[in-house]
Amino acid sequence: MTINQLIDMGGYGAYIWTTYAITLLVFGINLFTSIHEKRRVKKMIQQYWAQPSKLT
Amino acid sequence: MFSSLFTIMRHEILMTMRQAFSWLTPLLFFVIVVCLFPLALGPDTDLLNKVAPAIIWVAALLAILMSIGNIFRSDAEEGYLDLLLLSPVPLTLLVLCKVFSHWMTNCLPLILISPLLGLLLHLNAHEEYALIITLLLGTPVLSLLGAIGAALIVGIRGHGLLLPILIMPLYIPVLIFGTGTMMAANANLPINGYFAIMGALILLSLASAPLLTGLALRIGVNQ
Amino acid sequence: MLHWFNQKFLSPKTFYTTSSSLLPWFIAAFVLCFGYGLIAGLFFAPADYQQGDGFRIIYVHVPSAFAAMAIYSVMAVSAVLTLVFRIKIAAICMSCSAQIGAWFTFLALVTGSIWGKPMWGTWWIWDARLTSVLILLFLYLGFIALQSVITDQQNRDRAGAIVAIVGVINLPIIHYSVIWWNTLHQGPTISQFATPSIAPSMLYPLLAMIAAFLFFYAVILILCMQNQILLREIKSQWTKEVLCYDY
Amino acid sequence: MHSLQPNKLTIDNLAFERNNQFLFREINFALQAGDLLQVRGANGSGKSTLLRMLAGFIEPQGGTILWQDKSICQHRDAYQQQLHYLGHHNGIKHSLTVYENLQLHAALMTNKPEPNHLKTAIKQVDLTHVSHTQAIHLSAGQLRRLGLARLLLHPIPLWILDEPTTALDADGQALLGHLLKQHLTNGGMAIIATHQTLAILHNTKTIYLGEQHV
Repeated sequence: MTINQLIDMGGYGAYIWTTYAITLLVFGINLFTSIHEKRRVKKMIQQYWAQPSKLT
Repeated sequence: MFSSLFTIMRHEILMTMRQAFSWLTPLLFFVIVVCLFPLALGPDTDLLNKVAPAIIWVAALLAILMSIGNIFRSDAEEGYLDLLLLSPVPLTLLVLCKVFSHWMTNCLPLILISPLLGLLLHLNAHEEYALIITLLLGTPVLSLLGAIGAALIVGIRGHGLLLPILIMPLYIPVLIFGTGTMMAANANLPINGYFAIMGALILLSLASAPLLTGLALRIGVNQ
Repeated sequence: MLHWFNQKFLSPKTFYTTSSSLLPWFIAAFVLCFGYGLIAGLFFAPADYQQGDGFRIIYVHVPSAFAAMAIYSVMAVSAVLTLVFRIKIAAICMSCSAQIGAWFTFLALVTGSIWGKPMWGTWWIWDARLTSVLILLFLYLGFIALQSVITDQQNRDRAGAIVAIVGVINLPIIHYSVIWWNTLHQGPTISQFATPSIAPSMLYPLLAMIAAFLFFYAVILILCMQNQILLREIKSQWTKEVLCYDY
Repeated sequence: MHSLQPNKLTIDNLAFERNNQFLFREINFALQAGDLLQVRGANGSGKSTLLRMLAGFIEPQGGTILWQDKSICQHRDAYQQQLHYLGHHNGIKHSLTVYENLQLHAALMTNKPEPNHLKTAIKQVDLTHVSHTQAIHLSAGQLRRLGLARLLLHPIPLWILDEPTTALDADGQALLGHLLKQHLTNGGMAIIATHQTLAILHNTKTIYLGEQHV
């Protein structure tokens, strides 16, 4: 079994690899946005507590 | 209680009748959309007869969607919604009242004119019968479901196209059974079973929609 | 009693700390399941006797469609908890789930469509399953659209809850009417999953992938909910303390 | 108008926040039969929000509203039947006539609308000459009077009026004062958001919203 056969997947290679690539892309987008969002929120909270007068 | 419900309903219908545009616009919209299709598809009798159910149903759906979005709008703007919420009459019943008067003034005209449009699209007598019955059974469901969406967006400014996005997916069963019945009529198959299914849809939406609409209205006035 | 339970276990702070400690486990479970499913599905599962290697798309299509449906039911349950018991984190869970659910639904549609090309020779076919998934996407998008235009937090939660409940009541009706519509119109009768008994070597990777998708959902859900909780509780002292220990 | 039952409204530590900022907080007062509460404050200080909260439309984020010593969260429907709310908009349908509007309002209160009763209410607010005119042709002041007429249809203990004096002329304001006095002496209570000081009535309490008056 060669690498080429693996990539070709019996003629369906293009479809299969696109599908898996899109899946990974969607997973990546989800992960990236939530981690990015976390950083943003963290910064916001730091700024909030850095304000001089916080009574509450 | 029932006398006050009756009074409220009478006044609702009175209000709509006084503003002719509010019930004429959906009707005209319906007629014009249906008339656009022969112009787009060509005057082929067989083709028109085949797609007639789809045309009429989609047009009716859009017309109702257009009018139902405003069912609580003026109430909210005039502060009348607050009075509905404060009333000792259960909100569910008041909503039902409003939806019923909306149906009387906005859907019934569509149903009454639909046989005429059916003629334009070469429907035979049996299909016309199926058309009227399915519209009679289907439009209340559309009104009831639409009211939920209208209540949800009542306090939101510039909602424009939000209502169709919210409500259209819920209209799909009615659309499927409405057109399905007419296709069965077209093929001379028995259609009473379909009527029963659409009747079931009415009962289900009657049981759930007014309650949820009331809930949504209580949220809506907060905004 | 319920109130006490709510305070004790479902308070945003407790949820935040508990979920933080659970997060690594979910990530590990996801990596394990996903790794096994991916390798076994792509390379070790035997080719289907009808569809050849093309069937390997099943390992992302089915799990994403399944997860999308499951997430909608999670949303519906959270909606009830939001509306009836006013549990804060249920509302947060609902709006976070909607985003992930919409992504999974989108994924199911795209993979289904790509699968359709070699199998049916066309990118899209109005078969019952794909159509249902498409409508599910509309339901998700409607929910997200509504929530995005409401500014007040509490109203956003409750309005979203109502939409989710209406959606879940209608979903079975929509689903069966679509199936009925499909048979009525005598469309293509090729069912994607008609194989009555699936070989274990094909099935295990599928189950692993389904588990992987659900674990991924859990991971993203926790991350998203933590963000939302921090934003909502920005004024509480604990948000400041919690962030000191965080990564 | 017959006398009303003795009633009691207690507000304890009421707070409202939006987007993590308090619009108001620590609002405390108690009202008994015959009491009038004036809510004063600058634009945007949360007067309308407070009134809508007191009418049960908005849930408080902190504190409690007690009617007859029962929290209105649990007994909202019963409580809301005990109050008249007159907001910025008067709740008047523009395509109905003055008379029809009152008919509708009476129906909403499950009152049997007796023609004479409605006519008396219209006369009291001095709208008899326009009683069969559609509300869309009325002036803002006349609409407000029509809104006031609604309060007279049915004796209800608590009136919540949001800036009732806007758009009213001198006569109208006098009328409002008169109606309020009548309501209070009958054992009613009223909460009013206002910019102006009304003709001083006995048992008037005032709370100020916003920072500048504290």
